[in-house]
Order: sequence, then structure tokens, then C-alpha cells
Amino acid sequence: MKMLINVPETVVADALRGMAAAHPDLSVDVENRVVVRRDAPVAGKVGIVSGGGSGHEPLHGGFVGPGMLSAACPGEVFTSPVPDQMVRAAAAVDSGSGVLFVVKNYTGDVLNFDMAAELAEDEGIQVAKVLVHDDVAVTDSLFTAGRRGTGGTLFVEKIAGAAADEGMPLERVETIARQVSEASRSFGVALTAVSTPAKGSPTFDLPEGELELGIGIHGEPGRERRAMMTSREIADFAVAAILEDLQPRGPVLALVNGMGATPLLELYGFNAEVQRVLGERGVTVARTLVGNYVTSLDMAGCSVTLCEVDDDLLRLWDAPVSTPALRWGR
Amino acid sequence: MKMLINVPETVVADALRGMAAAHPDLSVDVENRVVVRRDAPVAGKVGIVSGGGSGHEPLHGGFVGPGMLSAACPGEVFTSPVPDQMVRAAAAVDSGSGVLFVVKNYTGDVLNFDMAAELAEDEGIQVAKVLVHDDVAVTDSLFTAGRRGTGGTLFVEKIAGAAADEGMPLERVETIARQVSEASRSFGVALTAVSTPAKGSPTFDLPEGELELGIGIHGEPGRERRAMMTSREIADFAVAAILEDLQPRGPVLALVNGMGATPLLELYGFNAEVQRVLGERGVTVARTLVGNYVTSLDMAGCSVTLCEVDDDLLRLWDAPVSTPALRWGR
Amino acid sequence: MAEQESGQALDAAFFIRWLTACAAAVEREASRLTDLDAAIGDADHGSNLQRGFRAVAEVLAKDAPATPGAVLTLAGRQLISTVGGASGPLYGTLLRRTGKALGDAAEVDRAALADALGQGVAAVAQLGGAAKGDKTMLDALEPAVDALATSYEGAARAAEEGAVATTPLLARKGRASYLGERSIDHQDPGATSAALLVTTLAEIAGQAPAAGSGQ
Amino acid sequence: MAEQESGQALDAAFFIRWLTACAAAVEREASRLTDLDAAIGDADHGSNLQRGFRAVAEVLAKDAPATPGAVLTLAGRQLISTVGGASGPLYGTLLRRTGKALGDAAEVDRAALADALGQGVAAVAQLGGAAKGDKTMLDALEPAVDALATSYEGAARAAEEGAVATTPLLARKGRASYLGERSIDHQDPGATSAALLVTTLAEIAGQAPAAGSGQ
Ligand SMILES: Nc1ncnc2c1ncn2[C@@H]1O[C@H](COP(=O)(O)OP(=O)(O)O)[C@@H](O)[C@H]1O
Ligand SMILES: Nc1ncnc2c1ncn2[C@@H]1O[C@H](COP(=O)(O)OP(=O)(O)O)[C@@H](O)[C@H]1O
Ligand SMILES: [Mg+2]
Ligand SMILES: [Mg+2]
Ligand SMILES: [Mg+2]
Ligand SMILES: [Mg+2]
Repeated sequence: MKMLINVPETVVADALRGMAAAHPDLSVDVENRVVVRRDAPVAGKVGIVSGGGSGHEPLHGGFVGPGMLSAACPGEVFTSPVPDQMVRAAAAVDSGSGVLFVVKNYTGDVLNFDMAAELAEDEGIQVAKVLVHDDVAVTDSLFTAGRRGTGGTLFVEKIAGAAADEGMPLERVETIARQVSEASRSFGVALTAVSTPAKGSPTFDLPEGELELGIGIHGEPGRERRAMMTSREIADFAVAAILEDLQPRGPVLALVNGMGATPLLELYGFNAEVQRVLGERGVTVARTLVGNYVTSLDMAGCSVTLCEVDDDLLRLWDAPVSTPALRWGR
Repeated sequence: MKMLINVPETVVADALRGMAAAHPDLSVDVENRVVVRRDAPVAGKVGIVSGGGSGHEPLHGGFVGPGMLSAACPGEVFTSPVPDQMVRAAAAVDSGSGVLFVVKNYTGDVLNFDMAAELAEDEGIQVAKVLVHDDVAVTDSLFTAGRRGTGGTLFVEKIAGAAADEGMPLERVETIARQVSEASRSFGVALTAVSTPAKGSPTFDLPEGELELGIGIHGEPGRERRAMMTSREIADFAVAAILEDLQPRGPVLALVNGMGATPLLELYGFNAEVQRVLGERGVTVARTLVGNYVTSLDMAGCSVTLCEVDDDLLRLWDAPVSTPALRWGR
Repeated sequence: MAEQESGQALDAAFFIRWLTACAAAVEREASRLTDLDAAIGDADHGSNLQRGFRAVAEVLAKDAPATPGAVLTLAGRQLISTVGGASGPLYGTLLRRTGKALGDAAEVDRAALADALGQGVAAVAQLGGAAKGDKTMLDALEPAVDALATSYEGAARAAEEGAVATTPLLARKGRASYLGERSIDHQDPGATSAALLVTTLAEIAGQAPAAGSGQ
Repeated sequence: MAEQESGQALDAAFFIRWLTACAAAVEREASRLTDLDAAIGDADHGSNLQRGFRAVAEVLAKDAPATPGAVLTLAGRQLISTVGGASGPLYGTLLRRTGKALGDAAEVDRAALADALGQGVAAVAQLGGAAKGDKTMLDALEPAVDALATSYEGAARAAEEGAVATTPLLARKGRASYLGERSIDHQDPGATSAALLVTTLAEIAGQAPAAGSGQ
């Protein structure tokens, strides 16, 4: 698999140098692998820190900025970052109002963020954590590592960032973030396997006429392989899987997300099918976001995330945000 | 090649329905294939209309909105739209101040926009045209259809949109757009061939260990095939090709663009190399944009576009813009 | 010029039959045309003409104009409005200008058609700025028009030969020109489709139910 | 427990040799570990450990602590700070807790090591919430610790067998658990690397220059 890289070993550092050059509003510490909004810490405001393996861009570094993340910690490709990065990020953004860690539910992320929280608290930083575990493809979650965190992360980071921006205290920001996390559900589909720089070839074999249903964002195979489906059938399947788990009474935010290599033309077409089936199922969509936001390197495929919102959450979603990848209002 | 579609015939219409659902600020006429900013025509302001084949998303529909395009006309995949669309778009956005057509230099686009301009003028709309032809990979342009329009289109559309937004008259908007077009140069590289929905398989064969230098955005092979190169080598080659043609004296805008299937992680790393070589060559970069903006469906690869700017153009570049794909300021 | 009989009288129905047969021929050959375009273009020529000639067949089925000129003009307008790309305006102009040149005669003969088609081809050359030898549809159309003065079969043969002869050429117009030397050794898709339209014309003329010397 | 002699005295240098040899072994086996992880995980286990053990070898080369406990604690901290993922905190905790359990003795014997490693493995089980049979590194580590009470070779054998025995298991922890039934019939990468570390321990103990009954 050909890649636009120098050598696998420097992929993350190279990308951080490129981010630094492109985004003067961010302060990028390439050596220590922390991306911080330049004006941090912001007096009187809770800091929002997230992070995870690289390869999911724009998540998380592309979501750093006013109204969303205060800092992000990029790990190696598909590998959770180390506690040192998280502690450094927390110290950089803590104004004394405390820091919220947004943690995607993977064993590595959870363990490293847990260690970091202990260390940060030792340094006198007040830390709260919220776990994102929105992927309904992981069933029997009592007998697994639990549901993975995927597209819901974007909703949690945006809304927690808006809550912090409004000056809410840590406890309240944490409560709201948890509310968003618990109200989010995702389902993903892969048309191709992913190739990591370290491996250099597809992580599994996915023949021409087949697709994987219920995939995550790390190139793992899904729960089930099937004969290739149409956009319409995939939308039916994905939305049904989500609604089996959560039947929203209120309106939802919808994220129609590409896994990295699916053209925007196809994603918009897929969105049309997602909106159709949501309409048929009586779900009201308050806002829709279409694009490659929570990706898996060069994987072709898509995911759908729904998040049930009330007026408060919708207001926080609509609040101004100014990051490389998500930007609106003011 | 697997695609997230229903049938090839409805790809463009499906995408337009999905765009309409995602972007309430746009008025999307799915049947007639015109995407218009909802508040058009804007009194006293020149309308900016562009269009071209689909498959280059977010170009052009994703650039419709305040501060950029007034309307876009999406053709079939990789096929210029028809004059009827352009005339309809012009009529929808003309406030009496006239309309500028931004035309990428391809035989199809040029012929169809020319016909549309005649028809629109018959309807009493004042029309000006600017041609974008920035791709330095097309050499001997006297003996070809001329240089292709690629990444420079984004610069022309953004800056022309800002000029119109400031209330400049058609003639002045046209002059500025032409200035941007003439100051823009691009060079692109493909790591994989593209698969169109109609063909369903890669348009040409590009083996594992090779890449194409000097490609366009329609899946055509490039000028030269070589053994696979590193990100560093590609940046050296692309920037050298551009600077051979235009040695900017002032600062430049830089677009480090993905062709659709290249992960953002790789693009940022590539940007680091582009910035390095520009620094080595003494070129000052005023602003950098990194992302998948002018794409070629599922092609892996990248392009670099530079546009030499003066203070006026830089101010117009920085001016507020509010479209699905490009958004900043206000 | 016309050293031979100019043959059968061609009425509006003849041209509707021809264009309808073109639609069928394009349908049959679409993937070959797209494959040729994939090699040196953007892999859409087959689907472009498919879309266009389907629309032409449809509009002619619904609303059949009374004169050859009106049939061709309507078909040309329809191609312009539905195809896009380079071939849409070019083929559209070809049919429209040919139609206009035929005026409002109820019937025309081969000589008149050859003459009108010559004007159509000239308009294509002017619009696209291409000349014979640039590896475009003109390489099939120009020899076809010349030969049509003599016979339908000759025109078909000339168009076919012209299309095949584009293979060794270096493209100077259209997308294929971007490839420079790499455009050599591929047959031009537009010249191929042009030959298909002319061949279809000869077929329809050959099986024409109306009386005439044929050829 | 120790029905046999507890063998040679293990000093700081021994543990530095072991961890340095682990770095070399990981280097050698990295792509196999990554391939195993590709099948049921995310294709990074080899490069994770490569990064971590390179850093361990480097820090131990630069700054060699004086006691076995300090060597292991430093190595564990280094893994935590450089690996990330699940295996970073888990292997880091294994070494750190083992090191802490060894205290500040200048030399330890096999029995003491087995005991300390037992505490390290227990800490891993607590941190990750996994138990034997969940298809994780514990499936190699737990039998190895038990067997280490008797001999190094036995520990290596037990670890190897434990790793191989993960193949038919359904994963209940870590990324492989997402696959459900599809995790069956693949050997766990973490159990495989754990066996590699224990095998390396036996090798280093076997060739130890210090006197002792060996085993
Ligand atoms: N300037 C021109 N003059 C005449 N024919 C042209 C010109 N440019 C392109 N063509 C013809 O058009 C054909 C391509 O048509 P098509 O693929 O439908 O459009 P596009 O090139 O826009 O994708 C070429 O094979 C060539 O024969
Ligand atoms: N909860 C756990 N307890 C013990 N070991 C675990 C646990 N989760 C994962 N592992 C081990 O970690 C290995 C994967 O490590 P690695 O690939 O480096 O990290 P990641 O899964 O984060 O990519 C698995 O093969 C398994 O042996
Ligand atoms: Mg990992
Ligand atoms: Mg085309
Ligand atoms: Mg074409
Ligand atoms: Mg792994």
C-alpha cells in the first residue's frame, strides 16, 4: 500500500510539524506531542483535553480551539497516547478551574488516561473524566472491553467545549459531557480494510464483492461480513442497529461520517439515505454534519452517529466553535 | 471497486439530496442541478457562479455561501455541466449587478460556460468570465487544450467571493479574479488511479511501487510515471515544478490538497515537507490550507497550489467566508 | 461534386430513425467508448453519449418535428442540454448547425445532407478550435463528409478509417492532449463515436423503406 | 513451593541483560506480533513493543540502576511513558510492580523473582480487569509465574504453551473482544509477546556468567 510519508517511524511527528505550519492559532509541541490552543489557559474556564491514537484525523487535534478542545494528545498511529502527554496537556490548559478528560473507551485509552489523572491530581490539577462508548456494533458489552468510542466523541467534545466556554464549573461540564456521551450511538461499515504505516498493507482481506458491518476505527474487522450492499441498504441497516438500542424521543444531531477514503460525493448521497430512513422511523433531525471527521486512515466506508438532544444541548451544539476542522458562529 | 452508492445513474442527484438535508443555508435544486445560497440574489452585489463535473467535492457546491460562491452547477461525474444549469444559476443570483463565471480550463467547461454566457446575456444578465488554468504539469500549452484548472480554483472563488461581498462592481471583481488566477500554479501527484461510478474500476493501472507525476483531477494519467517517492521527494518535485514557472516575489497562499483518499495525517506530514522546501527556496508563506478541497473521487495523492498575493488579495483571502467547506471570520 | 445520383429523399422520419438507431448503437457501444476514454481521458464518453442520445430518442418519440432541419436542430439542442463535457456542445453544435443548414425543406437528398453536414462539421471545428490530425472527432467527421458526397457506405468507411487513424496521433485538443506523448497508441473516443454515428447513418440509409436509388 | 534450589543470584546486571535481550527479541519478532495483532486487533503490537523496549534498552544503557528492583521499576516507567496503547500500561505495570516487590536487594534468587513477578502479574490482572482464559497476556504470564517457582525452562515452556492455548479462545478483553466469535482461531499477540519475554529470561538465565546451579 503506497503512502504519502517518509518513513513509518516519523509519521506522527511529521504531521504535527505540518499542523503547526498550517494553524498559527494552535501551539503544537512536536517533541512532547501535545496540541494546545494558543491562548490557553483561559482564565476561569474548564480545560477540555482529549487524545487517542493518530490516524483518526481531524479527531482530535483538528478539534482544538475556542469552543471545543483546549488540548489534544496524539498517540502513535492507532495507539493511545502515554500519560506524560496527558499530564502535560492538563498542566498547559488548567486555569485553576480544572480539566475534563474526554476518553474513548478502549483499554489503552482508559488505562493511560487513568494513570494521567492520578499524576495530574498529584500535581494539584482537578481532573474529571468522561468515557465515550457509543458504538452499538459491540454487543454483549459485559463480556467485552465494552462499546468502543467512535463518532460520539465529536459530539461530546463540541458540547463539552461549549459548556466550558460558557464558564460552567467542572462538575457541570462533566455532567453535560456524560449526558451527551450517554445519548450518542454509532454504527460503522467498511468497504475496504485499512493500511497502517507500520504494517504497510491492509490489516485484513476484504474482497471486492463484500463489506464489513459493525467496524470500529482501528482497522479491526467488524462483527459480520456480507455481500456488498447499496447505500440505501447500508443506511437502513446502520440506522436500524442504532434505533434498536436507543429510540430517541427528542430531536437528534446526526453525524454522517466518512472513514477517510470515501469521497464526499458518496457521503452526501449516503446522507440522503440516512435522512430518508430516519424520516420513515419518525426521528427528527435537528442538525446534520456530513464529512470525514472520525476516520480510520485510508479506510473506505462510513458511520452514522445519532445523539439525542434537548434545547440546552442543541444551544451548546450551535454555539460558536473555531477549530481547524469544525468552525461556525462568530 | 466498491462504492457507497445506489446506482451510478443517480449518484449526483443522491448527493444533492444529501447536501440539501445537511445545509439549510443552501437552496438545492436537485432536478435542475443548481446549488444557490439561500439569500440570493444579494442586492447590489455581483453574483459568483462556478461549476464543473462532480467528483471534486467539496468543490464547487461546498463553496457556496456568503463570501464565496453565489451558486454552483454540478455536472455528471467528471463531466462539465450543461449551459441550462449555468443560465439558471446566473438568473438566480443576479441582483442586477452582473455575474462572474469562474471556469476551470477544460474544453467541456469552457464550451458550456461560453454557451451559457451568450444565453444569459440574451436574458439581460451581464456576464463576465474568468478562466482558471493553474496546472503547470501541462506543458507545451500552445499544443494542448491549455493548462488545466485545479487547486487555483479555490483561491479564485474565495477571493472573487470576498470582492463581490465588499460590493465591488463586476469589472473590478473580474479583474481581481483574473489576477488571482494568473498568480496561481499547481502540481499534482497520484498514488492510485480513480474509479468512477460509471466505469466501476480504476481508470488506469498504477502498480504498487509506482506513482504518477503531474496528474489532473479527472483520473487521467500524469505526464510521467516513476518509482514510488517519499513525501519529502514529492514535495521537492512538486514545488520545483511550480517555481520553475513562477518565482513569487511576494508572499504566497499555499493549498496542500488531498485528492480524496489520502488521510489527513499524511497530508499534514506532506505539508511539513512543502513548507520546508518553500523555506529553502526563499518563498514566504502567508497562509496555508491543508485538506481535501479539490478532489478526484477516491484517488490517493496530493497537489500543491501556490498563489502569489499582495496586501489587497491577502485581505480578501482573510475576509469572512461561510460555506459548508470553508468557513472563517464573522 | 455529385457525379453520382444523390439518392433517396430523406424526410423527417428518416432522421428520427437515424437518431433513434444512434441511441441504440451508443447504448451498445457505451462501455467500449468509456474504456477508450479511460485510457486517455476521463472515462465518461460512453455514459455522456448514452445520456444524451437517450434524451434525444425520448424527445423525438414525444414530439416529432416535421422537417429534417427541425429534427436535427431539436436533437442538437437536446444534446447541448443533457450531455455537458466537451462532446455535448460539439455534437450538439454539429446537429444544430446541420439542421439549420437544411432549412425548412420537407425532404432532402444526400447531396444536400453532405453539404449541410459540412457546415455542421465546420462549426465544430470553429467551436473547438481543432483541425484534422489533432486526434478528435474531426478526424472521423471531415473525411466522412467528403465521402458522403459520393455515397453513404463511403462515408461510413471513411469515418471508420479516420477513427482508426487517430491511434498513432499525438492529441493536441481535449483532455487527451494533457498526456502529451502518452496519448499516442490509443484510438480517440470521440472519433470512434463519430464513426459510429456515420456508420449508423449508412445502415439506416441502406434499409430505408422510402424509394430511391440507394447506393 | 521451592522444592528445588532457587539457583543463581540475579543482580542488576542480569536484569539489564535480560531487558536488553528482550529489546533484541522484540526487534526480531515485531512484524510477527504486528501481524497477529492485525488479525484480531489494530496491527500495532509489534511496533508498540519495539518503541517501548528500544527506549528501555536506551535508558538502561545510559543510566544503569544498582539493584534489580530499580532496574525493573525504571524499565516499567519507561514502558508507560513510551508505549501507550493497552500493552504500555500493562507491561509497564508488570515491570514496575515486580521491581517494587523486589525492594532494594542487590541480588535476588529465582524464588524471590517468582514471588515478585507474581505480584506484578496480579497488578496487571487488577489494572486490566482480565482473568486467565480471556485471551490476553495473562494466559501466558500466569502459568509462567507458577512454573518459575520450579525452573526457568519450565516457565518458558508454560508461557509458550499458554500463548498457543489462546488460539481457540474467544477474547473477552482488549480490542479482540470486539470481534466476538471471529476472535477465535487466532493466537493472542500480547500472550505471544509475554511468552517471548519469559523465553528470553530463561535464555539469559541459562547463559548467565555468574555461578549457580542454573536449571
Ligand atoms: N476541441 C475539440 N474539438 C473537437 N473535438 C474535441 C475537442 N475536444 C475534445 N473533443 C472530442 O471529445 C471527445 C471527448 O468527449 P467526452 O469524453 O464526452 O468529453 P470530456 O473530454 O469533456 O470528458 C474526445 O475524444 C474528442 O474526440
Ligand atoms: N484488559 C487487558 N488485560 C490484559 N491484557 C490485555 C488487556 N487488554 C489487552 N491486553 C493485551 O494487550 C494486547 C494488545 O496490545 P497492543 O496491541 O500493544 O495494544 P492495543 O490493543 O491498545 O493496540 C492484547 O493482545 C492482549 O494480550
Ligand atoms: Mg493500538
Ligand atoms: Mg468528462
Ligand atoms: Mg471524457
Ligand atoms: Mg494493538
